[in-house]
Amino acid sequence: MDRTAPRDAHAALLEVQDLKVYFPIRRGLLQRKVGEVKAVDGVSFRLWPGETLSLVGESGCGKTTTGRSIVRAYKTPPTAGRICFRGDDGQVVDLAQLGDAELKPYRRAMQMVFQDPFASLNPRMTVLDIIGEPLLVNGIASGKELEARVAELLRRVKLPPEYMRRYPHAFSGGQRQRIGIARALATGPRLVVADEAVSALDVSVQAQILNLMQDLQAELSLTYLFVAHNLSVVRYISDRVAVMYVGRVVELAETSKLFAQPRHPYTEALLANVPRPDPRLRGMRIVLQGEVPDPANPPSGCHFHPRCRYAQARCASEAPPLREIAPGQHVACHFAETLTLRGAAAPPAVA
Amino acid sequence: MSASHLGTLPKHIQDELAALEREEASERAVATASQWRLMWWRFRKHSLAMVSLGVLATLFLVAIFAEFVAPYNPMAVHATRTYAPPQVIYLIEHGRLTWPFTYGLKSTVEVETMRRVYTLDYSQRIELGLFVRGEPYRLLGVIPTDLRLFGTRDGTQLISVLGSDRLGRDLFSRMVHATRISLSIGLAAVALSLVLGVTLGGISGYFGGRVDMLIQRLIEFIDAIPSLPLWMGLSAAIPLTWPPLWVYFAITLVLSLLGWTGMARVVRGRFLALREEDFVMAARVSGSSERRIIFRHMLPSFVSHIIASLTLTIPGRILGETSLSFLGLGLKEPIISYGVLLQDAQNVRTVATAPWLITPALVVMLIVIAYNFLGDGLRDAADPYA
Amino acid sequence: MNDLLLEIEDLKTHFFLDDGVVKAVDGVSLQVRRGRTLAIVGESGCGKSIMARSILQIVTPPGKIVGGRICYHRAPGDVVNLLDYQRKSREMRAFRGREAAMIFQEPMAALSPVHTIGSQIVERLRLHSGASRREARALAVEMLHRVGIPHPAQRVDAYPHQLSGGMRQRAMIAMALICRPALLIADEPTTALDVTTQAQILELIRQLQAELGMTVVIITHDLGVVAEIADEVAVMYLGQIVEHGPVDAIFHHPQHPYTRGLLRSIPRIEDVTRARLDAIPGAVPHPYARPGGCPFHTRCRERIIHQLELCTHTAPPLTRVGPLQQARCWLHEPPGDGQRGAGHAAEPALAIIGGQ
Amino acid sequence: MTSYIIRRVLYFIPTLLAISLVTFFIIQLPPGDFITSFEARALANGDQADLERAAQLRERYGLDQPWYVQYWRWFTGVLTGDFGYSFQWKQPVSALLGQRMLLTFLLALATTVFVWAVAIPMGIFAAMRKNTLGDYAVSFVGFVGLATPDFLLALVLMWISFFYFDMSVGGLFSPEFENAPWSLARVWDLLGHLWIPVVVIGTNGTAGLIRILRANLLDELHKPYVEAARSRGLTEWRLTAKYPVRVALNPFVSGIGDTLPGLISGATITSIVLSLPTAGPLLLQALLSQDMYLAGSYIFLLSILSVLGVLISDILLAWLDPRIRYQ
Repeated sequence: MDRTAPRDAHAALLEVQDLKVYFPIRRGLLQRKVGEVKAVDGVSFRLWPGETLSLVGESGCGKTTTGRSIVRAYKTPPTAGRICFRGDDGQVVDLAQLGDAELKPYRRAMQMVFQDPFASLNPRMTVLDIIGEPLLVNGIASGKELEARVAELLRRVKLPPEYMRRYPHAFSGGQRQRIGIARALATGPRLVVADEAVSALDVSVQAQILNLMQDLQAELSLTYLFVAHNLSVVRYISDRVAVMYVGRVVELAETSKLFAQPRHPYTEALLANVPRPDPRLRGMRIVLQGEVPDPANPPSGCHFHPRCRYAQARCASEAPPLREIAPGQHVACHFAETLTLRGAAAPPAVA
Repeated sequence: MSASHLGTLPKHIQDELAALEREEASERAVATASQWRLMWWRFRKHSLAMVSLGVLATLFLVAIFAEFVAPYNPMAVHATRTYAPPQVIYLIEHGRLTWPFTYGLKSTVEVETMRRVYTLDYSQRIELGLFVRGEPYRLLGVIPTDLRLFGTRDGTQLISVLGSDRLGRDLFSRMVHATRISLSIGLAAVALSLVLGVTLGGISGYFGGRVDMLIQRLIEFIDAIPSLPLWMGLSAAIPLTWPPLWVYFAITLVLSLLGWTGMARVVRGRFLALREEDFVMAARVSGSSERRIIFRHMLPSFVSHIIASLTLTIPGRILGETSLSFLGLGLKEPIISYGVLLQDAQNVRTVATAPWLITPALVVMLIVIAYNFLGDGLRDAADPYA
Repeated sequence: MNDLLLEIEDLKTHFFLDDGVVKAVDGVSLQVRRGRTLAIVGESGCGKSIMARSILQIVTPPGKIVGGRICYHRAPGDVVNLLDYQRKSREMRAFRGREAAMIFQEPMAALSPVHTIGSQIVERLRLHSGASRREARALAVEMLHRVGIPHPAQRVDAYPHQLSGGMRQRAMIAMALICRPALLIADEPTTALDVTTQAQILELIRQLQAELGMTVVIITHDLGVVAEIADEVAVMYLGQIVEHGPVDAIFHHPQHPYTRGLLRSIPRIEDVTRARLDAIPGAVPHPYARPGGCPFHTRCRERIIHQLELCTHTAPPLTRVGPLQQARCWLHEPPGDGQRGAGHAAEPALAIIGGQ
Repeated sequence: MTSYIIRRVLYFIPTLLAISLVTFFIIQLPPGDFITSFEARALANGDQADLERAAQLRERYGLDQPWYVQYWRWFTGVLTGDFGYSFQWKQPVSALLGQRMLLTFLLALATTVFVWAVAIPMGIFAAMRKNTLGDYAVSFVGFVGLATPDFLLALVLMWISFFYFDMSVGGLFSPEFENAPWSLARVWDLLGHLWIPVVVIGTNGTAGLIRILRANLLDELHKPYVEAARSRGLTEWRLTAKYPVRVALNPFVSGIGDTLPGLISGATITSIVLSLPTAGPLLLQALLSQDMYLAGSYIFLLSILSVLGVLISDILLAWLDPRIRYQ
C-alpha cells in the first residue's frame, strides 16, 4: 500500500466534520436535564483509504465516543456534525443522522473491534453464531455457506476452524480478541474502528494482536481508525495521529512528525510522560501538573491552559481553532509557530 | 521472530516453531457447553437445592395424580370419624417385619362435651395394600379407573394416616387435593406477575427516561403498601355468589396484582446493564435490528435470572393464598387449598384437641423452604459466566 | 550482606478451589535490599500480586501460604520470620500497620466509600502510634499536604468519590505512609491512572522514598514503569521468579527467554520502523493446566531451537548468570551427568536471537 | 441533605393521593350501593334514626354524583379527620380508630426494634463465620423463619402456652387492664404481653433481613477496601465492623423500608389470630361485613404508616451514605 499517495479531498474514505456528541446530565425525580457532558465537542478529520489514523488522549478526552459515534454504535445519533462516508459506489453519504434502516447498507462497510475481549462477545453464543451474525443479519450468507465463511474468517485470524462450535468462555483473552476481529471482518468492511483493541491484553499477547492487525490491513486493504491511550502502540501502528484533549482535537499530524516534533504543548507533555522501557531514560519526564478536567465543566478558552507551562493571558479567554500550520500538520494552539517543543527522543546509544 | 533468523534451522525445528505459533484452546468439556449445561453443572453442586428440586417434583406429581394418590374422595363425610386421630401404620408384629397394617378405631361419645373419644381396637387388624381398588374416578380427568395408590385391603374399612377433620373427612386425601390447588395457584399468580413484570420492567429498562421514572415510582409505591390488608380488601370484594373456578382466578389476580414489582425490578436492572454491554453494541454495529438485539442477545442473557427470581416469588404467593383463605377471605369450600384446610385450625381449642389439623401448615412450610432453596440454587447458577 | 530488609525463601501460596489447587506462588525466593526499589513484573495471572499479599499475610481463604520463609530484618541482626506469626496475630497486625504499608491499584475501590479519607488516615495513626485524635488529625493534614493534595485542611474531610483519580491515589499514599513504614508495597499503583497522572504518582513515590528512606516493592506489568522507578527487577511467570537482577542488566542483558520475549514484544515510542513485533507465541496457560518441567517451555522458542528435551519434564533451578543476576533456565545450567543436549552451547546459540 | 429530605417529603404527596385512590376504589368495590342495603335494613327494622343517618350520608358523600366528586368528598373528609361512618358499629369511624391505630403503630415499632436487634448481630455473625456450623444454624433458623406463616407461629405459640403453661396469651392486656385508663401499671402490663406478637411478627422479617445482611456483607467482605484496611493492621472484628458492615448496612437500611410493609401485613394477621386490640381484627370484621368506610380507613392508615416507614428509611439511608446525599 502506498502511504505517500497524493491526498485528494474527494478520495477520503471518511470525513468527519465538526462532530459533537453531548450527553445530558439528568437529575432528580423528574429527570430534568441540568447540564451536559460535551464528550466530543467539534471534532473534524479525514481518513484516507488504507491508512491508519490513531485517536489518542487520556480518559475522558472523547476518543472512544468519537470512534463509536462514527460507526453509529450508540442508539441516538450524534448531537451535531457530519460523518461523510464514501460508499462502495463512490457516493458520499452523511451517516450522522441516518435512521436504522438507511444506515444498514453502510454498516457492512464499517466495523468495530472492542476493547474488552470478555464483554464484547456474547457468552451465550457459539463462535459460529458470533462471527456469523453480521453475515446473517446482512443477508450475506446462511446455512452451510455461513459455516464455510466463518471457517475462512477463523483461519484468517489464525484460529483453528474446528473451534467454531465452542463458546467464548473456552478461549483466552488473546483468542477472544481474534474472534472479535474475525467478527469485524465478516462483512468485508473497508473501515475498522479499533477501540483500545489491545489495551486489555497482556504485553506478549498484545504484540500478537498488533501483528495480526497489521497483516490483515495489508491483505485486505483496510482503513483503521485506532483509538488508544498507549502512545507506544500508536506510534507502532499508525500513519497519522490525532491527539485529543477534553473533547477536541489539539494536534493532528503524521506519526513520525508528531512524535519527533510535536507542535502542541499537550502533545509534548504526553510524549514526555510515556513510561519507556529503558532505564537510561529515567528522569527525562516533564511531569505535568494538575489533572484532566471534567468534560462537564471544562476550563475556559484553551482547555489545556491551566496545565500548560507556556500559557499566556490569551489562552484563558480565547479557544484556539485547529489550523493547518504546515501541510498535513494541524494544531490548536495560539503559539504553535513560536514554541519549540521536545519530541520523543531516542535513547542514548548503548555503550 | 523474523524469518531470517530461522532460515538456517533444520526443517523439523521450523515445523515445531510453527506449531508453537498456533494457540491451542483448552480441550476441556466446557468448551462446547452451552449456558444451560453450565448452569446445570453449577446448580448440581448445591445439594440443598437438588433435594428441594426432588421434593417439589414429588409434590407436583402428587398434585397431578391427586385422585390416584388420595385414598378417598376429599369430600366424603364419615359421621363416625369426626376428629379421628391419625392411625399409626405398623410394620413390625411380634418382633418380625410384616406387611403394613393398622388397627381399627373404636369410638365412644363423651356425654358432657359431646365429643367423640377414640381408642385403638386391637382386635381389628386392618391390612393395608398398594394399588388397591377404591371409589372410581377419572385419572387426569380422562381415564376411568378405581385404582388407588394405597388403602385398606378389604376396602370397607378406613385408614386415615393424618387423621380426620370435624366432618370426619380424611385429612390426608384432602391435603393431596389441596396440594394441587396451592401449588397451581402459586404458579398461576406468578405467571401473571411474570407477564406484567417483564412487560413493565422491559419497557422501563429499555426505553429509560420519563417512562422509566414513572414505572419506577409505581413500583416503589406498590412495594410500600402492605400487601396483606390490600389483598384482604380486594378479596373481600369477590362476590360470594361466584362459582369456585371464578373465585380461584379472582384470587390469583389479586395475588399477582401486587406481586409483579420484583420481577419488573429484575428485568429492568438486566436491561439497563445489558444496554451498556459491549456485545450488544457489537450486535448493533453488525447491523442487527433492535428486535434481534432484544430477543437474541438481551433476553437469553436474563431468562435464567427471571426463572430464579420467579422461583423465589412463588412461596410468597402460596403463603398469601394460605393466609387469605385462613382468614376466610380467599378460597372457600368446595375448593380445597392448604389455607382452606387451615381454617379448621383457627382457634386454640381445636388445635389442642386435634393437633393434626396443623399438618397442612407444615407442608406449606416445606413447600416454601423448598422453593427458597431451589431459587437460591438457581440464582447462584443463573450467571455461569460470573 | 547486612543491608537486607526482606528475604523470601521458597514461598508457596496456593488457592484451594473446588476444581483443584491453583499454585499462585510456587517457590519464590527473593531478597529485597534496604532503601532500594524492587519491581516485580509479570503478565496477569503470574502470581505477583499474591506474592505481595503473602508478605503481609493478607491472603484470605481459599488462598493459603503453604510453605517458605519471609525473613524481615528489622535492623541488622534483628531478624524475624514473618510466617512464624499467625495471620491474625497482634505482631502481624503491628507489622502491617507500622513497619510495612501497601497501596493498591484502584484507589476508588481501596478506599471505603462511606468514610472520609481523613478518618481512614487517622485510624491507622491512632491504632499504631497512640497519637491523640487532635494530633492524628494534624498529622493527617500535614501528610496530605506532603503528597501534594491542595487544601489539605479541607480535603481531610472529603469522601473518596469527591476526589479525582489522581487525588485518591495520593490520599492512598498518604494513608500508607502516615506511620513512616520501612517497607512500601505498591500493587500496580499507576495502572488505573492516565499517563500524565501516572508520571506524577511515580515521581511522588520516588521523592517520598528519598525523604523517608523506605524500601519499595512495586508490582507492575508495565516495563516502562519498571524502567522508570526500579533498582532491581524480578520477573515472574506462573508463580515463579524466572529472572532477577539489577534493572540495567534485566533491560539490556536479559538472560531468560521469557524476559527477552517480553522486552521484544513491546512496541517502542522511538522505533521508526514498523517492523513486525516479536511476540511471544501462545498465551499464559490456564492455572489448572500448568505445564510440567519448566513452566515456560510451552511458549519457549529457544527450547525448540536448541532441542532441549529436559525442559519438558524437569524444572530448572535459579542460576547465577551475572554478578547480581539470576535466571531460571536450562540454557544457563548445564544438566549434570553428561545429559548435555544441543543446548549446552548456550552462549553462541543465544547470540543468534539475543539482542534487541 | 436538606434538599434531599424536602424532595423525599414532597414526593410523599403523590403517594398519599395514590393510596387514597386505591383505598377509595376498594371502598367502592363491593357490588351495589351499600347505603341502599343499610337503608333497606333500617326500613325493615323501622329504625327511623338510621334512615335519617343514611340520607345524611348520601348527601355527605354525594352518592348520586360522579365518582370523582364522591372521591373528593371522601378524601377531603379524611384529611380533616372524618373517616366516614361505620354501619356495623353505628359510630363515626374516627372514634373506632384512635387507640387501635396507636397500638398498631406501637406494635410495628416494637417489632422493628426487635428485628434490628436480632438480625444485625446474627447477619454479621453468619457472614463472618461463613460455611461454619454457626452460619448454617443461623441460615437454617432464617429459612424456617421465612417459611413459617405468621398465623402458624401465633397458633403454635398460643397452643404451647395454653397447653403447657395454661395461660392465655391473646390480647395485649390482662383482663383487669383491658379498659383501664393509661397508667404506669398498664404500660407494664402491655410490655408483658407485647413480646409474643413481637416475636411472632418479627420472625419473618428477621429471617429476611439476616439473609439480606449476610449476602450484602459477603459481597463486601472481599472488596479491595477491606483488603486495604486489613493491610493497615486492623483486627478482623474491628475492620469488619467499621468498613464492610458499615457499607452493607446501607442496603440493609433500605431493606427495612421493604420489610415494614411486610411487618404490617404480619401484624394484621397475627393480631387476628391473637385477637389483639389493634387494627387487624377490626379490619377483618369490617371486610367480612362489608363495613367499607371502616375497612377502607384502616387500609388507608396502614398504608400511610408503611409508606412513612419507607420514607424514614430512605432519609436514614441518605444520612448514612454520603454517595446518595451528594447526588
